Amino acid sequence: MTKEVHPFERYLRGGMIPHIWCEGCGNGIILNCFVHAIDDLKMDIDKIVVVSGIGCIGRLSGYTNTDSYHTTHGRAIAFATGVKLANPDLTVTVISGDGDLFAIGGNHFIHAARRNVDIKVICANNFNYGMTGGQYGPTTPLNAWTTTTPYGNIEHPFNLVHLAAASGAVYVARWTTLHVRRLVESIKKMLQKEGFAFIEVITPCPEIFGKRNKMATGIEMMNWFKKASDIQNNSDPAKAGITPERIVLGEFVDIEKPTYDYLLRDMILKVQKRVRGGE
Amino acid sequence: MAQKDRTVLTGKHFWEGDVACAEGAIAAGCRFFAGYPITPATEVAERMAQRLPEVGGIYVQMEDEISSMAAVIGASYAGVKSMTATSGPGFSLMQENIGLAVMTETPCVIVDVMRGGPSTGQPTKPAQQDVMQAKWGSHGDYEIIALAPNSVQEMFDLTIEAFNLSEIYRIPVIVLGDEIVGHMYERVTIPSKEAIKIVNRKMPQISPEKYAPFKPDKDLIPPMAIFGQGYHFYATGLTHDEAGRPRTDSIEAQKKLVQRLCDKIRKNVDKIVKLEKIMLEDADVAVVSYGITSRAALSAVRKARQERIKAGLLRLVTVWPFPDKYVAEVAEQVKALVVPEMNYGQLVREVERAAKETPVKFLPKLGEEPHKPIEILDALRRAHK
Amino acid sequence: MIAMPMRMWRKPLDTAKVKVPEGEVHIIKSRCKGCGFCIEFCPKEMLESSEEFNERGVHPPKVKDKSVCAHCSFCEAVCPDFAIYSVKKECKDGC
Amino acid sequence: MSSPQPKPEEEIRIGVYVCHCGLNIAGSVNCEEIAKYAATLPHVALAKDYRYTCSDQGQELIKKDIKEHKLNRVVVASCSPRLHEPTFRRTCEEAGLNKYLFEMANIREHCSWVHLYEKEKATEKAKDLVKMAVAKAALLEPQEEAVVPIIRKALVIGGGVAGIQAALDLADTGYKVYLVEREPSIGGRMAQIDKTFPTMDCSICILAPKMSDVGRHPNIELLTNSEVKEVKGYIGNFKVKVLKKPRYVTKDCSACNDCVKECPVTTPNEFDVGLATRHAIYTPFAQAVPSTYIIDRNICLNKDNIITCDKCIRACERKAIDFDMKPETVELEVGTIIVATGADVYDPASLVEYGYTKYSNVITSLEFERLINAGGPSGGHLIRPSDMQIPKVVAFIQCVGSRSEKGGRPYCSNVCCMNTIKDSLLIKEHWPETQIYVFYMDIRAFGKGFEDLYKRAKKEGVIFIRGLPADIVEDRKTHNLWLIGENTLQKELYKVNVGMVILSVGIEPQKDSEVIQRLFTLSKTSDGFFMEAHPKLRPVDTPTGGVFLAGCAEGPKDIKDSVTQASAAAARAGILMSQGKVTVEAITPLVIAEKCQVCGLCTRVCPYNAIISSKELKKTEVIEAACAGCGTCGAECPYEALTMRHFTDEQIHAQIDAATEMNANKKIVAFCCNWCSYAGADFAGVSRMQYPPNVRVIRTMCSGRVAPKFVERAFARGAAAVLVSGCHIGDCHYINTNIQTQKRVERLWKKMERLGLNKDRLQLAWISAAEGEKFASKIREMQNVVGKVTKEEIEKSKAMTKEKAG
Repeated sequence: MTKEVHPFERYLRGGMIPHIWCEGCGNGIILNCFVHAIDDLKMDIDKIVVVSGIGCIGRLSGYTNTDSYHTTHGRAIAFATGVKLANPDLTVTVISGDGDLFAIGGNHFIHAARRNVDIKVICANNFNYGMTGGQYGPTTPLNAWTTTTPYGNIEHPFNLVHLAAASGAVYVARWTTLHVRRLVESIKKMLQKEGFAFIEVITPCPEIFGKRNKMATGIEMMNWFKKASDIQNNSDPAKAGITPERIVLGEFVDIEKPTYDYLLRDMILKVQKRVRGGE
Repeated sequence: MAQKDRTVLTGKHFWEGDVACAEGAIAAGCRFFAGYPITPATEVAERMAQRLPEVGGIYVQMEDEISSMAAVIGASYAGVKSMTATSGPGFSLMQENIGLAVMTETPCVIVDVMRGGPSTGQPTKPAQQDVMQAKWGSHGDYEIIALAPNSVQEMFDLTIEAFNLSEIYRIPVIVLGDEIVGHMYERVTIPSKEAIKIVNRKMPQISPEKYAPFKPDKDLIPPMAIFGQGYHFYATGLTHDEAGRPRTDSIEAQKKLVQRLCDKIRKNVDKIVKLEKIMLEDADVAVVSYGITSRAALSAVRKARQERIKAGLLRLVTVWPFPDKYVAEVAEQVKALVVPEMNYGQLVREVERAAKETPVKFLPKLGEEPHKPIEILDALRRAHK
Repeated sequence: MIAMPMRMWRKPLDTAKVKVPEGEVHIIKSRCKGCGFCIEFCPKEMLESSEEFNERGVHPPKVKDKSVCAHCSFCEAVCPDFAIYSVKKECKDGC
Repeated sequence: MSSPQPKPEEEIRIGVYVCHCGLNIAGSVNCEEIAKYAATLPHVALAKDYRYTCSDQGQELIKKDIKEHKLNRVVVASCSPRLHEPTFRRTCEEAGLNKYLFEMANIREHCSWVHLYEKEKATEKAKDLVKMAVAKAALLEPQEEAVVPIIRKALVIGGGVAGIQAALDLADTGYKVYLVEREPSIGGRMAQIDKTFPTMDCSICILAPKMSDVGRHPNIELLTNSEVKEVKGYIGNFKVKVLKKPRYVTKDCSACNDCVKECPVTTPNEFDVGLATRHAIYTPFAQAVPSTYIIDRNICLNKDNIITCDKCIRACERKAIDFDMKPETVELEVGTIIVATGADVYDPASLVEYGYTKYSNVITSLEFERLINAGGPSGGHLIRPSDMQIPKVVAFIQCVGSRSEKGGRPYCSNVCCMNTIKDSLLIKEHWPETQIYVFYMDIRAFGKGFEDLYKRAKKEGVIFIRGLPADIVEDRKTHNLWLIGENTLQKELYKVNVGMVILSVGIEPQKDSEVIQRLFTLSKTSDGFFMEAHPKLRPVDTPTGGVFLAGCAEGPKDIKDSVTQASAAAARAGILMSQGKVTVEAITPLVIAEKCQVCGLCTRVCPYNAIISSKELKKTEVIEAACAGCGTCGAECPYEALTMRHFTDEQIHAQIDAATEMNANKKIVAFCCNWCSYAGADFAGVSRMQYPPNVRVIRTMCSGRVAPKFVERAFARGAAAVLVSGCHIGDCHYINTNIQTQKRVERLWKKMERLGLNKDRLQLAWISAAEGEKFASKIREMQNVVGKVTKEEIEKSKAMTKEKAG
């Protein structure tokens, strides 16, 4: 029989698949949706840069057949800022985890959003630090069990979409790895949007998180998403909570405002004009 | 009307060192600055904020030094010469990503205008306390290049030099200034644009399919593709092979990579190192010095000569890689070496190591002000006996 | 959908003419990690776990009934491992 | 609001008018005698009998007398107040007499027509009825009617041709109209039909323009795929909740059909009666309004909120598909409502002898319409399902599901005869060689141009045979069909072989018409269609003020009649809205503060929350506009602190007393609610159903008004039996007030048991406006009870008043 070739093969870095992610992990679905969106938009992949931080999903930049950079823990957005400002023709996407982006990298996230730098951020939220064996993180639900919350988590988690909206992101959405169609459309929208755009993707982590929280398989976690998800487009992100009973999904923010890059270029042109005129 | 070229402000100027440094960067082709305000380096940022837009460059003030360093690396990968400027506390924060820059072989320049530490220490006082941090500050084995200007003119000249070296060797280069050279006003002479030698990184000459981002040429330095040109390459802070693929479990890959990262500097020390040998021909005592201290050392040596003491000065313009060989030569020739440093003993350890049996007299200086020539002269007198 | 409660018991006259897209599922067994998403969420429930093991020791999915595939390609979209995809069947007698 | 009391010194002068109604009354009642008798009654200033009291002369006479004889009360003994009370009330007003000082004695529907053959007894009863009316009249008081504004917006329910016509008429008049249709498109049955009789117009060709007019009309807001869920309020001021179900396709849809080509799931198309296929995303038919497509989530692959298949989304250039659409409840405020919910088609499968669903070549007339339609599944070719061949011989069978007591419905479905004739001509037009049989009971070609069409069919050679087939047998090989039956004209058996049989199926009420019935408290006829307020004089009104009927919801009818009726309904609604206000009958309660103990019982029983008693303020208040005047609060109040205007305790007591004055022990006192049971009694009269003449009906607005003490008083006065009757549970005109009635009667029964009385003497009956026969038989049945009642029991039952009920 002939060799099977996946339609998205050309978007994947040669020799890198199969990836390192566990059975039932949703990171691969996020990768799948990301290249799906690029394919739909017929984008010039030469102009796409994928940046990731540290953690399971951090490996993603190695799997996309694009210019990619795998930064230090938490610094993906800061690196991406440098790239985007230095070459505005590039579409710079940061794909990283909840711990990377919102614990060690939290400061960079809010400031990039505040500046409205034209970078796209996809956060794979698996509710814990998977790569290091399942410690609690900034998104771990209250009372959840992890290796460092052996008596249940006593910290309140971040509401990422609320945080993003409050920090000034121009596009904010949340989906799960089961809502692939909506996720792909959402990523397409994000890629075409100008400014700091953010998508949170709830992703199953059965091996590390699920097994400790009564969801031993990816299917169980995906069925939880199916059961609990409630799509509330354009609703108040402050109310978009995540509980065992209800995961509020949807597009929460979609606004226009001048990007940092635009204002910067604009300023430079003005200054240069003045200079030409000679002070 | 013809555009006024503002990239090189040819002519004579009366500037402080931080300004000269910024001008040097622009002259060298730097078009991206990411930083965070800190005394006594703030003036570099301020000058860049004002000047970069004039030449179409980007100034961005980040939320901290960690992100500043990350952004500098990002800009460099996007093909723009980039730098940051900071001082002790900020320099500490940058170490993480300096390590990343070393690992991903990123051309970029870090200006460290040294001040008194540890910790917040004495923001407005000069010091030479980051010399070792410049070499060992980030974790793991690596080589790095650090230059130590001792005048406002050199803040200009050596910043250009720093960029050239970083482009040649794909490595972060540190300009180790201090509060005095940073804030001191002196006359600076800027040559014509043509007279300034600029080096740019080596680009791949092969097709993207064949390109392996970390496959070195004979000189051990891999040609550097930049984002957006269709090379679709991958760079990671993880140990990687020539194709850039992570090799976290292969000892071979680790050895191969780390060795090359060090060797590309070690094997090129002669090309990299810059020194000043003053009155060393017949010297039997010598001062080994760098940075601002070397100016006090020079006048001390002159006075010593008036007292018929055969004194000489070996000034290290390049402190890293450390020029062992040259220090050793001098050490063999003299009976003793005098090493003044504005710290409690850092580079002197390297000198001692290179000097072998030759006695080394260390003159520490902590805080407030630099060495007085007379202090160094006394040391020479004693060493001469 | 229409609430007109009329008895509709006949096979529509145009059944033969009406063409619906049909798909053909391809499975790259070696890549499968056996998460089972494709099987669990196939709206046509046309996939099932196979008996065979692949080199990573899991049972890749296999097609239960290929005639029902609607070429929605959800299996392709939800597969984390790029191990399954569906292609549109080129239907004969030109449609 | 308190009504102006008649000045105490004013002497009460009642004028009584006994109507002959030609021979309708005079035929079985001695009117002169009654008039003479009336003159002897207290307060009666004059009593006359007259041939047609409702005539102009009759009314003039009354007016003249009022002025000349200073009459301050008027009683007319004639037909049902449900018919002519408004007429005579107007007469009084024209003479300057408050219309609430008028009372009627129903001696036609309740007397002359139901006792055709016992003139003496009927006359005696008529006297009683007049006496009761006079007794009440003496206690009548003038009332001022509250005026409520009418919202100048209308709701039309149902987007068939009737609903469309009604909506357009109202919208063109300038009123805002909400048209609610539960299907994805308006058009209804007419859109499915190929040609219309007798003119043979292309049905959709004449309907489609009207449909798009609706879609475009600035005054019409079209809500398709929507259902009315809740109705509150009253005439002129309805609050309606409509559930708008999601289409999952937005208005951006350009109906380009690209999505359909991609959609992988199919199902039989309802519009083509399952003869053609549709996809999960579809439009029911080409001319649908709105043209926006819709997704059938029942068959769509995308369940819950997971999109597995995004084929349509990707196919849609205009991004018009939105699986996140959610059902929304729209709240409408309207002044008038037109119910045009249409009808259903009879399902012939239950008539096994015709073999529908057993033999593929037996089809229904609706399937025929789709087959013969050029836009239909066969492109207009009349093909037989078995082999897709055009049959040489076809047979129509009439009255399938109609005019049959055993299989289907007892009534005539009105349109089938002409429809068949039309269809037969269509076949002849396309395939002249075809041999056509029509098997019928009677051919009813009663309408304009119908007979001509019938003749044409005969001329074209269509063979009409009287006598429906007894059986149909299929030839296994050819799938031809043998029709076996008797030709009742030639008195001979026939056995006809045909290629295809078309069952001319009847029309039946919507399966779920109860829903609408409950929402608007409508009545139904025995056929199950909605009942008009009056068959002759208010044919498009319903008993519920502000609610009107149009189309087949009211009864089987053809397109022309539906459209006519729709325009009529629109006109009726328009009248209300153009007036802008309506007076509500002054039958709401007044609170007598000094008697009220603020116990809150009235509040608890009021179905409209129209009466509020506040312990804090120590008072009870009636919200005039919200009150519908059922009177159950008055019945509930233990302190007699509520006066039900125009139905006061005193007035009802007076009626009871009058009814029981003479040989009470032979009489039945019946309390009938205005909307169902009294109307039912009227219907018995209209239908001349005979029953014993010893019943005396007292009309209350609702059976909920019947206080236990009324019943007790009747027994105390020696009545042999008492009947309390109202609308069926669930059909109560006042939401659910008749449940109170039931409780009260049950309490009374317990009490009777305690006192050792025969419970059968008190009966409770639910009788709808259509159940005349039920009323009649109830009275017959109670007659037996009356026969058995002994003197002792009568005496014993007087004890009832001594002890409070329950």
